[in-house]
Amino acid sequence: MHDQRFVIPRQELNREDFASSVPDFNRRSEVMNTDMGYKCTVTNIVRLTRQEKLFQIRIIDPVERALFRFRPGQFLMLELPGYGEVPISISSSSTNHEFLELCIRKAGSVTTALFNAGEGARVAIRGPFGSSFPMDEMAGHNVLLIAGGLGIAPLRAPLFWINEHRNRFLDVSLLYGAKDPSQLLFTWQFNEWDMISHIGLHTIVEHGSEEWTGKTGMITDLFNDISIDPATTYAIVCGPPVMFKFVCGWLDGLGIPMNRMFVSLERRMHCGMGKCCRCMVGSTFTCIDGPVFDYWSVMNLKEAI
Amino acid sequence: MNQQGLRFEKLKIASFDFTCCEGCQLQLANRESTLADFLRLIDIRNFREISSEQHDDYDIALIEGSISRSDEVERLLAIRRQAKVLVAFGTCACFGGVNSLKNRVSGEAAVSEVYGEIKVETLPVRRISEVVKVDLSIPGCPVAKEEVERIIISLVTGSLVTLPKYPVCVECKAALNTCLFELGEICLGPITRAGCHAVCTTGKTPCLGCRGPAEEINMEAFLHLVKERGLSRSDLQEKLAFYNAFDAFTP
Amino acid sequence: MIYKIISKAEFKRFIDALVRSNSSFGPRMVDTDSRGEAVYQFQPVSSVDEIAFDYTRTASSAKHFFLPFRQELSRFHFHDDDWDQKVSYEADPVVLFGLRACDISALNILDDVLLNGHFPSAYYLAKRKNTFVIGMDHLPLPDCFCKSMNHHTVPTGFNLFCSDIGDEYYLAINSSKAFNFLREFETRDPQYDENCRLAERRKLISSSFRTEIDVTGLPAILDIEFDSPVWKKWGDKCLSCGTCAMVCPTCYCYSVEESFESDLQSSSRQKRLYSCNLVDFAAVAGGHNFRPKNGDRLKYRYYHQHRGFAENANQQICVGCNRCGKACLAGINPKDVINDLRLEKDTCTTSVSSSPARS
Amino acid sequence: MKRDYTIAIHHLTRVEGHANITITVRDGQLMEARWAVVETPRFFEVMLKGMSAERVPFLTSRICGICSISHALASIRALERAMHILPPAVAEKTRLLAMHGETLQSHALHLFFLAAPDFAGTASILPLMESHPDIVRAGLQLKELGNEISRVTTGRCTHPVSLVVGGLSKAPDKTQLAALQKMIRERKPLLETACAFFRTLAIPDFSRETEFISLANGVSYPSIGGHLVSSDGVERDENDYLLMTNEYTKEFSTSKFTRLSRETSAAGALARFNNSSAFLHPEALKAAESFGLRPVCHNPFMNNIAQLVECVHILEDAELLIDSLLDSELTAVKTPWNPQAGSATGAVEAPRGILYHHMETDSEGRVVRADCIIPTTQNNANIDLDLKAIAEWALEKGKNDREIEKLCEMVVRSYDPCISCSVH
Ligand SMILES: Cc1cc2nc3c(=O)[nH]c(=O)nc-3n(C[C@H](O)[C@H](O)[C@H](O)COP(=O)(O)OP(=O)(O)OC[C@H]3O[C@@H](n4cnc5c(N)ncnc54)[C@H](O)[C@@H]3O)c2cc1C
Ligand code: SF4
Ligand code: SF4
Ligand code: SF4
Repeated sequence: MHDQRFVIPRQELNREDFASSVPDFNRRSEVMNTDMGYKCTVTNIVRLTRQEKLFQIRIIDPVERALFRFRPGQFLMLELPGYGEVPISISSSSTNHEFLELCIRKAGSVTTALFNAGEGARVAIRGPFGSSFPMDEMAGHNVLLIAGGLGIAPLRAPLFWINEHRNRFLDVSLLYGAKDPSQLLFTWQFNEWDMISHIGLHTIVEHGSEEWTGKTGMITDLFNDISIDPATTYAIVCGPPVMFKFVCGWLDGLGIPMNRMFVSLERRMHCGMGKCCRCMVGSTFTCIDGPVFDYWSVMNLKEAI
Repeated sequence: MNQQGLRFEKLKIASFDFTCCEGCQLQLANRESTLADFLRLIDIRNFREISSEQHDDYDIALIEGSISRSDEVERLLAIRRQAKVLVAFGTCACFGGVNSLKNRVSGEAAVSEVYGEIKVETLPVRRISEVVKVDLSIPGCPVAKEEVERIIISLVTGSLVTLPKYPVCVECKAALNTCLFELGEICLGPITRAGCHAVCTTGKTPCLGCRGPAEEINMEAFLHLVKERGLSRSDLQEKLAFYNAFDAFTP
Repeated sequence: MIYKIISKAEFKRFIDALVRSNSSFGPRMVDTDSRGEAVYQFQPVSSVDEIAFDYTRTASSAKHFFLPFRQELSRFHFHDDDWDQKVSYEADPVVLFGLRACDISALNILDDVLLNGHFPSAYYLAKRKNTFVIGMDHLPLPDCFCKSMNHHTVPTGFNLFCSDIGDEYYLAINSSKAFNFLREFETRDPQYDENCRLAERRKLISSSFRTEIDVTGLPAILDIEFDSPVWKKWGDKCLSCGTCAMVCPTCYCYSVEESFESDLQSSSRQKRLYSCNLVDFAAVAGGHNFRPKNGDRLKYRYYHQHRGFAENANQQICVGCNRCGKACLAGINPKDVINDLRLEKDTCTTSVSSSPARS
Repeated sequence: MKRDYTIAIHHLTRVEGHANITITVRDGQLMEARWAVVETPRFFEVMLKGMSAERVPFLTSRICGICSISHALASIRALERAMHILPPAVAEKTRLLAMHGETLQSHALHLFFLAAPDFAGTASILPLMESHPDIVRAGLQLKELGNEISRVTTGRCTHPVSLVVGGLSKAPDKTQLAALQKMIRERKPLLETACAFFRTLAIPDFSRETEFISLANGVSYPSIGGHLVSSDGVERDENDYLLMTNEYTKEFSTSKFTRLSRETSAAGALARFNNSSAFLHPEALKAAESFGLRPVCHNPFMNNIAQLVECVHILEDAELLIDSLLDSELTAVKTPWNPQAGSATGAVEAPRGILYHHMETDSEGRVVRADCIIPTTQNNANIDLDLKAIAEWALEKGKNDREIEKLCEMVVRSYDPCISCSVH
């Protein structure tokens, strides 16, 4: 007794349904970038260490490429079709609209597959997602960047920014620690910047090697090498969770206000949009409220560090 | 096979059965709709049940069944020497399975019960990992072909092989089943690893734990709940012992 | 909103016509539990006779009609050294009959979370737009506490809502589709008498609640009680089985999995409803688990339900149906956990700032 | 041509379980032909002791990965008879349908995966996928259909979940049943393809007289329960299974042997056909006729054809069974029961022949004593003698050692032996 009069018609979605969505997200053919990534080609791969590679990727579609903008500190969801998706910080300059660089550590399923992929492979990106470092607010101040291990990856974008706008900042130093010399990333570039733009680079490794002439010890051992004026300094700290506690505690002790220290957190993520809830820290989403937080917010977040 | 600049090699696979019903091997021939594709992923080097061709240059050995005779121990050791990846395939291989129920009596008693005077060799039933190192476990009585397929694809494409860490209840609820505890029965779903699509509870029979314990189970809370609901202790014990998968947790 | 009165017999004819002409779901009895109580679920129905009009509460919510337990988000097709991605937001029209006020509230909450933020979910919207929701009021069960959550009535979020006023239903019509369908049936405008009966019915419902939870200031209490021993106490009982989240009308956390098809010619990205109680919810690569203990995870679910997160403007998202409490084998339920927390809070405030005893 | 040789086949391939064949020829004369089962015994009778009746079918189904439904149903039938439980009629029908599914699946597996390569001269089905894609597809789709029948009726194709003492734990879903019926109708023509293919194969013209044992019920083709009958005219009650089997052990084999009126006897599709062909569906009889298969046939190779004929019967019968289930109320599918002491036999026609489970329960419904006699056990002695006979027959025909080896393997496979099952 199927009666045509009572059949509910199918309703398609249309653009107006998403009037509230932010303009960052450009819809192609009625499908959102949040669901369908921009297709990219892996244009170059540089092996940095045994575990890390730098992937240069380029958005294929020129319109999408032109639309894609990000701020230092943001991340994207990188998809290797067939394998899955992982959140990765953007490590290249935010003023570079030609390609993106991602520094990726082989950590598990998707990243291992990425490691096996070669130049020319096609990946997809969704995003950019998340909060960023307040570069404009920092302008006119000293900036102290502190990175441990892979923590350098999210710091490279703000470093590019600073380098490109060097005269807007006062003293800039980078303290960078790694397990051993072979694991230091991007040192060639920082040395360059050190010489050209006077970004003070201080490196340290936990275990030296025969060729290593630099310092050995923990990142905290570098603190004596620099002088800090707490009144005019902003700090960015990135590294393994244990590092936050020591470093931020020390900066706090020096009198740097907590809302001038920034950290970048990592959690498990499946959406990047505050929907899957995997990245919750206390009652905050790492993906939309973070990954960049000022230390004051993190201090108040249970479970954060 | 080529994809995205990634080269996939066929897996050189061999399948061997020990003390068991061979039901797990048989699953390899199930899911007929994707069977042709599945067979393209693997190069069967040795699989007595379906092929007369036998070679000894396999990389992956699927071991079905538990170990209960000395000739089996030797066969298994030889396989271990050859295999790059040794897979405990099915509940008997992973935990001993129903065969372990025999261990309740001595070997001699068992033999005389079934064979009378005739001498037949039998050892206490052991799981594969008690004899050789196991690289990968695929539990299930029988194994779920869908899961096996997914794992084989992962091995071919080089993705990580994982089993669900959570218990059967998750899948059972997704099937909208009425919880068997509500029907007055003891179900091992809350402590058993998911991945079977809650096939037993969907058929309204209690989970007997063929897939073994889920990750970090709360056995104490489980025992408490069985007691709280006044359910039979001997029933609980019979269920926990059924596949020998909870021996590490049994009080 | 347009209000109409319809006789029960005529209403059944209307539902029958609707149900027969569309893919439809409604409450059906699926089992009788060991206490002799009927167990209901939303199941496919093909005629009005199959619907249990007098049902109490379905064991599982209607959430999965909008957020399936497993859903394909997109599919990749490989060819040569390239691929194409396909995303589709299609949903088939469905009639969903018999939702309770709190169930519809839950949908409104999901709308808030999934449609109003920066990243609206088109998958959800497609389902929501294509689902014809018919609500039905009912007298609360002994363990319902939706009144405490203020979700025992619902002003919006449905196509049609019917209140039982004796021999007739008082209909609230909230969509032109529903209005047009009803044109074919005998209805009339409510009179004074029927309005009174509706008011009485509401009063009756409102006064029938036997479970109450004091949720005033709960978000703040939860923030303060982050390290409370209450979490360990209940966490020790928790089986980390995820049942509570699966049956809950508002739990929406998920996981994404991707896998190749056997022919390696395509792959599928799928979303699966997950639960924050599951052991690896917050585990990251390398094995670190940000919430290693049962109590940490249980707490998180209570935070989400009773404190709310930014996506939902820090509002509570629990609607008070107590499905989770009913389904939990370990006997963990919102009422007991929250009361425990309050107690904890009370004892601690009295010890911190005990006011002088009055004489 | 070699006149002195020994054929020693260690762990015969394309059969379920482990067994060896030894043929010794001296001066062109057969000295010895032996069928030795070397499967590891599992001692199910021991495992069953003390198990609650409720759990028994879940244990017995694990005796065999191919015919788990038969094992579950044999033990259920034994327990139901021992404790005087009458399952509802709809449950009985569903069980019968489940048996059909299993038999179809098992026959298709045997015919296409295990036996066909012999006739086609390949080592496995894999080369056939290239050379005979249509046949392989037909085989796979029939096997899938068998599995699907089992899944819809019992919840899973291997190791059923909803077959329980008293009936079914859950009724099959009518929507799924209807879909299943559609699938059966669509796939029925595949059997014609299969028959056409098997008609092209050369079946050795060998026979050896033997006694065929099967179940019979006087009204339909046998499946679950009935009388025990033999082609030599023996007839016994189900509970008197021991008189039918007369199990004995042999030093060289972990599987036992049986005998009845003669030295050996046979069970299986050919036995059922020989004893009950009158009850086959006309379509099935037509198929039999097209192969010249008529009772009583003593060519063991024709067991393959009898299986094919049974497949035709099964699909016709399954369609009717589903019709009747769709017309029935599927709500009460389990009779409530109380445990009691008792003992009885449950016999069913498993794909490979008659299967007996005998169970003795105590007042709590726990198994006190169990005995399971498997079809392959009943065929062992027959296989042993067939090996001798065919080796002699082949020597007479002047076949060489390679040919003899192949014929010996083929004759064993024709029985579709299920060895791990027989050494349970
Ligand atoms: C905001 C953010 C920025 C990041 N930036 C970088 C970067 O620039 N370079 C880099 O190498 N790594 C970065 N990571 C970590 C990186 O996402 C994980 O190493 C990666 O997800 C591991 O995935 P896998 O599939 O290889 O591992 P598996 O263990 O197989 O992980 C499976 C899934 O779990 C989740 N997951 C597991 N571990 C993590 C983790 N540590 N963080 C988040 N999700 C996880 C992911 O969803 C992943 O797909 C970042 C993480 C976040 C949250
Ligand atoms: S029936 Fe078993 S698996 Fe399902 S919810 Fe209940 S306890 Fe969990
Ligand atoms: S948390 Fe529990 S009571 Fe609240 S809405 Fe979810 S299931 Fe209902
Ligand atoms: S609270 Fe209850 S239902 Fe939820 S995960 Fe814990 S035991 Fe399971």
